Amino acid sequence: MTSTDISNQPSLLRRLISGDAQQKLLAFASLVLLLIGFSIASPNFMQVSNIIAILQASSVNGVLAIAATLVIITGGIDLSVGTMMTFCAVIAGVVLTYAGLPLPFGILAAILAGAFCGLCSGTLVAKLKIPPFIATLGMMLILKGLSLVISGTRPIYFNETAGFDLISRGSIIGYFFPSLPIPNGVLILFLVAISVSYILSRTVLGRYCFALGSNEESVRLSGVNTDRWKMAIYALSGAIVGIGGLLIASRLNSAQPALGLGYELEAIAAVVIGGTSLSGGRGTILGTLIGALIMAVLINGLRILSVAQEWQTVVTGVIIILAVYADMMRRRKSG
Amino acid sequence: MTSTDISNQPSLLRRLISGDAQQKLLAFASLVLLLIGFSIASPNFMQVSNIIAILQASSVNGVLAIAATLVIITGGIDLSVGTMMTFCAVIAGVVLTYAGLPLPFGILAAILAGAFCGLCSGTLVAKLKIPPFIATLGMMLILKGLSLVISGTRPIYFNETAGFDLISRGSIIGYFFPSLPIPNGVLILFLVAISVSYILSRTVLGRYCFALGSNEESVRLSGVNTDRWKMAIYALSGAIVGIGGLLIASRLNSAQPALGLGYELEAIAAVVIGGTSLSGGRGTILGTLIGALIMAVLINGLRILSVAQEWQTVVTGVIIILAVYADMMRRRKSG
Amino acid sequence: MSGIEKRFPGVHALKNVSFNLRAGEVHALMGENGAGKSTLMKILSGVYLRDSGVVRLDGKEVTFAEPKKAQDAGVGIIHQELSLMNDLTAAQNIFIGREPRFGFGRLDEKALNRQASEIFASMNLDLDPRVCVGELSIARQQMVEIAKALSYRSRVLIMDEPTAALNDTEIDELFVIIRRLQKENVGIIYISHKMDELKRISDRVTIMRDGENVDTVDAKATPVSDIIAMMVGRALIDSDVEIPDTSEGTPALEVRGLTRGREIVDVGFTVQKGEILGFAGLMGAGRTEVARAIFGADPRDAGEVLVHGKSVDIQSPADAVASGIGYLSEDRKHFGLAIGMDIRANVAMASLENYTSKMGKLDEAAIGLVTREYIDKLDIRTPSDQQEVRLLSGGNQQKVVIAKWLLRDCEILIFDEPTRGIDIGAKAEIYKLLNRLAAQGRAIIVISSELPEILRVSHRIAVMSEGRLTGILPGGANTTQEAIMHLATKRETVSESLGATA
Amino acid sequence: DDKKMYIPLISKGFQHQFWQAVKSGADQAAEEFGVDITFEGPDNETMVDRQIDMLSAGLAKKPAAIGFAALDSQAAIPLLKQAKKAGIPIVAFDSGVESDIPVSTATTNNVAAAALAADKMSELIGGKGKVAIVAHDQTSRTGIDRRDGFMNRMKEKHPGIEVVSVQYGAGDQLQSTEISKSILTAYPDLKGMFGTNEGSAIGVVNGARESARKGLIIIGYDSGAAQKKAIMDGLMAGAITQNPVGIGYETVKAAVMSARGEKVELLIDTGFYYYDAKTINDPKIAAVLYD
Ligand SMILES: Nc1ncnc2c1ncn2[C@@H]1O[C@H](COP(=O)(O)OP(=O)(O)OP(=O)(O)O)[C@@H](O)[C@H]1O
Ligand SMILES: Nc1ncnc2c1ncn2[C@@H]1O[C@H](COP(=O)(O)OP(=O)(O)OP(=O)(O)O)[C@@H](O)[C@H]1O
Ligand SMILES: [Mg+2]
Ligand SMILES: [Mg+2]
Repeated sequence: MTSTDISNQPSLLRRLISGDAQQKLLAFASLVLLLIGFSIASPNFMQVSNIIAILQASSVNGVLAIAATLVIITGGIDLSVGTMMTFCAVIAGVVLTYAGLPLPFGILAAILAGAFCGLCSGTLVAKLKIPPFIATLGMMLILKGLSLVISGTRPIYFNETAGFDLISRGSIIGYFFPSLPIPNGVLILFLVAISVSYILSRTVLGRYCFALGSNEESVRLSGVNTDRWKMAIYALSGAIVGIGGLLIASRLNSAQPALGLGYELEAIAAVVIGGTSLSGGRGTILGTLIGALIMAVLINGLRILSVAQEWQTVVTGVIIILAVYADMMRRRKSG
Repeated sequence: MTSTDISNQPSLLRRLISGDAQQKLLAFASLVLLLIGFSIASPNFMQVSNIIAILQASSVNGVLAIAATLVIITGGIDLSVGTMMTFCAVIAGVVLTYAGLPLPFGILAAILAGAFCGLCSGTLVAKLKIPPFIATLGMMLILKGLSLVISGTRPIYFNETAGFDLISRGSIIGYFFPSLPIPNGVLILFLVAISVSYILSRTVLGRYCFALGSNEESVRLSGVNTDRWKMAIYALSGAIVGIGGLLIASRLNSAQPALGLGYELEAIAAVVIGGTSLSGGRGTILGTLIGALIMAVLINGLRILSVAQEWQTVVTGVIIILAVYADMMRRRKSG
Repeated sequence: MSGIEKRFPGVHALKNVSFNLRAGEVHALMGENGAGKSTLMKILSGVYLRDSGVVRLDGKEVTFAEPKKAQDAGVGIIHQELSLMNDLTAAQNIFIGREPRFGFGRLDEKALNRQASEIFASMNLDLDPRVCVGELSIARQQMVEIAKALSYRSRVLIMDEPTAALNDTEIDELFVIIRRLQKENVGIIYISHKMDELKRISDRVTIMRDGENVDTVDAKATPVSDIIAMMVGRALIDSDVEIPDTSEGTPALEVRGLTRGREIVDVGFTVQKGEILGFAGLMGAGRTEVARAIFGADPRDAGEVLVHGKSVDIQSPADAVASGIGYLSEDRKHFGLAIGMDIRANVAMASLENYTSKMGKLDEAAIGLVTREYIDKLDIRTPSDQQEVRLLSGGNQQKVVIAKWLLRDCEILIFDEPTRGIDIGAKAEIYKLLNRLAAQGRAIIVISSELPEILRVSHRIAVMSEGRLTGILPGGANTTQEAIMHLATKRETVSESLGATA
Repeated sequence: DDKKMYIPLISKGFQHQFWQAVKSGADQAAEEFGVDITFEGPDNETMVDRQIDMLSAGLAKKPAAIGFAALDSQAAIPLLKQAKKAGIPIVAFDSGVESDIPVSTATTNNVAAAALAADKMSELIGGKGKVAIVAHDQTSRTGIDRRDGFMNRMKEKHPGIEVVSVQYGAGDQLQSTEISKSILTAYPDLKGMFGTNEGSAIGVVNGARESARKGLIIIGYDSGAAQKKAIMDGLMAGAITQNPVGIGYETVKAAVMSARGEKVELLIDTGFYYYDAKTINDPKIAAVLYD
């Protein structure tokens, strides 16, 4: 490193403090701030059972937000996560309840269905060059309609499949540590987060994810088959949505074909609150996770305080803006 | 043009054919295609009364889409148009029904309320540098909540204000040409479209709108007060949303405080189908208008054909993708 | 300006720099890549705030908090990196913020286009003011940028590498404009890495190195070699081309009948193993288009590409790279770099499969290692291999792109304006590198708008004009600039035989 | 007259099981009377203008009669007048239209039904304590009627009971689940909860189960497989059921009759029942429950 001279040393130190580590620390700080605020405001807030409830409430949105993060880092956007989740749940229902196959098939089917839907969106975006907003808007409508068609506009119950509801509601952790009854849904959220985090930071797929969002044309001109990678990323994102579909189906012990619309905005909001840029090229899963938790804490806290629902909405809007503003300020300061 | 010599002539000719004129002609063509298709499929489609119903159905979405177009051209996005529309309608209700002021005050109040909300979003985006997605998502929630708060979670009826329902439902054109009972709502849509078109192509505001979306930093480096202009554009967009609020209130003869969520995606879809790029810098009002009409025709046509509702959703998704794909193909061919 | 200090995170960009400019003088600012030239000028023009130091204009101390303030005070700048609004027309770009108006904010588009036309005419530039800037070639965009700066009628005009993208003809035009401004008593700060321009245009030269100023000397009286020595800190010895004997060689790349619309008309040529084929031509001659068409970046109407005698079907850059062809684009910001990512990621971008395990895991350690190797080899000035590329100076960014393709190690390499914005010392290094690559048996195409460069590196020289190949000349001392210019301005098709022998 | 009579039903919703049950009743009648029907409704009960668009598309098809469940009765009046002028009879269903245009209205008295739920709640929790409502909508007619019917009855007849929280989950099961859990956290001494439609009721059951709250008295509304199972399993004390199939059937029947120029009753009260584990298999009740 001949070109690194003495003047760089403070910068290395500063990078350590002001870099990613600090960023996440601070996003985390605004989450902690919320937690402290609500704890003071209501004695009922800081109970183990309520914290677990918050974690569980964030599990579906968190998984969807992680899926959306992948697509957003490539510079795209995914409006279909909500109805795709429903579609995957319905597919699981068809496989398990209608066809009566055993549990693993249902799990596989949901994840594959998601991957396939993601691949479709990815093909529309990469091959047909349809803007991601439109491609996923179209997919959102198509999947909404197909969920209704396939399910016969009826919820599909999983009463026949023993153990299906344990996917989200059971607690492996609680089995081993009875004082910590963290539901599997939350465990799955964290496992998904860790895996995707690893993929993003350590694998080729992750590298291309960032590179595509940063400057797709330069990646293409580097001889990379950008279309194929983009499709792969969308498919991976879809598979994660499939996991989200399993989580919600397990929690409701049924596939509700009408559900899902509006979940996409919530997922994207979590992503952006977590510091991922909608213009692509930047983002972290840890941020997204914190974003999803901030939203879950906020809504739970306001409900526990029995704030009138119309005011809950107003306060949520204000706090989302404030959270992102705080993040902006900090980043501008740290360069 | 002293500097234009022979070498540019082919390019000029190409511009004329492959440029804006052709683009709009072709987007229009896919609208006409839909019209012809539905006319053949059902004799009930091509009735004057149904065409007017389509126009009227597109009037609110059209106005919202025009408002969204302005923001999108600057490179932003506006998720708040739907609930902002409702908020403006509620404000009109408060002024007219609760305060009992005469009609012009209500109209003014709705438009000013919209402009003010737009200014708020604009300030968040321009001054506090909050990403438009988050700023307008926050505004969407805040305005949704405030609409419920201000109205007391009840619809406000305009029964006391004579003539309020004529804003959208009356027909000035029909008064002069009884065979052409085009409702005022449609007239207003077209007037708004023409005015905004003029503003975009002929005024400084429009110029900066495109310039900001094209390269904001370079506009700023050229010594333009980009913040102020951006705020002005958001405010104008808000004022147009205010007009949308009047239209829907007049059409329903009431301000429905819970309405509005989900309208933003439809408006943005119309904008994108109309060929405006979500990355900013490009876009036309004529395109947006055609986009809104395509969506209205599509939904109306499918209903007239008595397509089952779940399939309507699927077909709408497919056709949105196809319409944008056709547009892409054409553009890629023509340059 | 005196005692100017500026620090960025990790970089002490300016250390106690002083600089003065007289009215009506052309003052050249020279220095290696990353010496701090652009940074100094950005401070003068209000883009950056200085950490300390004094700026005086007409003896009065000034601080420009924003570009607008500097403009109002009469300081104009042409930035090194293009900063135009691609969706707006040329005229709209030039007058952004100062549009002629009718009142009520209505624009007078006619006046706008007329005034832009006048400026273009005064620059002897043939350009329709109504063309969208995004559709123009990079050279023309640069001309628009210059027109924009001229339109401000500044008293101090900063030109940060205005000729990096320009061809000799445009450079001549620019110099005419500079002379005229000089007569109008405008002070001009001129940054360039082209040494010949220094002598032609400047009155005094200030040399910077590593964020400090070395000296200010008289341009005419000081030998170029002295200036280079001051810049680089040592003397540079440049050698002539040695043309290897490739008559026996095997053709590595053969292109036949390449055609696309009016941009490329029936272009055919051959590059041997171990040969450097230079491509000369005027701006817009279609050299870049040819390279992109071969590389699969753009579709083509007709034509065949043969690699090592075998016809290959190249539909995309991925195919081209798989066939052993690499292409370094002339527009690094748009096509060469992911500027938001770090140096490592960019250097490895074309070669990731070599650093990936079967499971798709990246070998970060190995990537870091080779990146640091190239940082050393190409002398890229950066605090670390994980610095974001957008924070590097222009020239160092260019070196990152070069490193990317060197790492990829293609048999056939197309370099489009490889030394754009690169300082003289590094240029010499790159020439050596090209020679070394050729000696290793690679086939190399170098597209350059600098005739001296073409003459310096090429074993043979292909010349293009208006999308056609108008001739192929031998390299070395036998060919003159005049011979190339003759072919570059030729308008009819080259004969079949010429194409065949090529 | 070889062409079948065509009757569009413009409903308040489409995807929810309640509306699907209405649709099945309508389909049944359509088959019986040999008419064509379509059944359409907006995504949620706030989309008043979407419903107006549906109504106007329905009118364009020149139907014999129209069935209409108004989200906001005033908003639709101009179109209803247009229908009247064209001689197309309108049959209102689910909730009334404040106008004399509809020739008939087939509806449930939601206020009375919710009041019955309040009485049952009071009975089950012993006349005093805290209860909460998870409602499906804050502004729609049915949402308001059921909430107010329940609350007003408590105020009037059961002064010992305090309604401590009303929150709205849009009929979305997941959202209603989260809401219920929050309410249970906020009021550890809560005795009972009322869910005002199927999705809300299931949400309350889910929430209570996930919070592991035993002994909470839950009263639901409408039916559906999950709700029936919750009642059978003892998770839910009981629920109010309307007669959605009957609503759909009566609507089409009245529409057909008035299109033929026959006289129809102005108000068809399709009735409601309270059912619990004991009465769920009662044939009279089983007939109006849907899966
Ligand atoms: N915004 C920034 N943040 C961090 N470092 C920067 C920034 N801008 C410039 N630098 C660093 O400051 C140094 C001086 O850069 P500058 O652009 O002034 O060089 P230059 O002399 O213009 O070089 P070139 O000839 O390559 O254009 C470089 O090391 C560069 O990496
Ligand atoms: N007069 C012109 N008007 C508009 N566009 C032009 C003109 N001249 C050239 N162009 C554009 O530039 C393209 C050719 O430029 P290209 O960059 O390929 O040439 P080049 O020989 O590489 O020159 P450069 O030195 O600019 O790199 C043309 O196909 C055309 O699109
Ligand atoms: Mg520079
Ligand atoms: Mg070129």
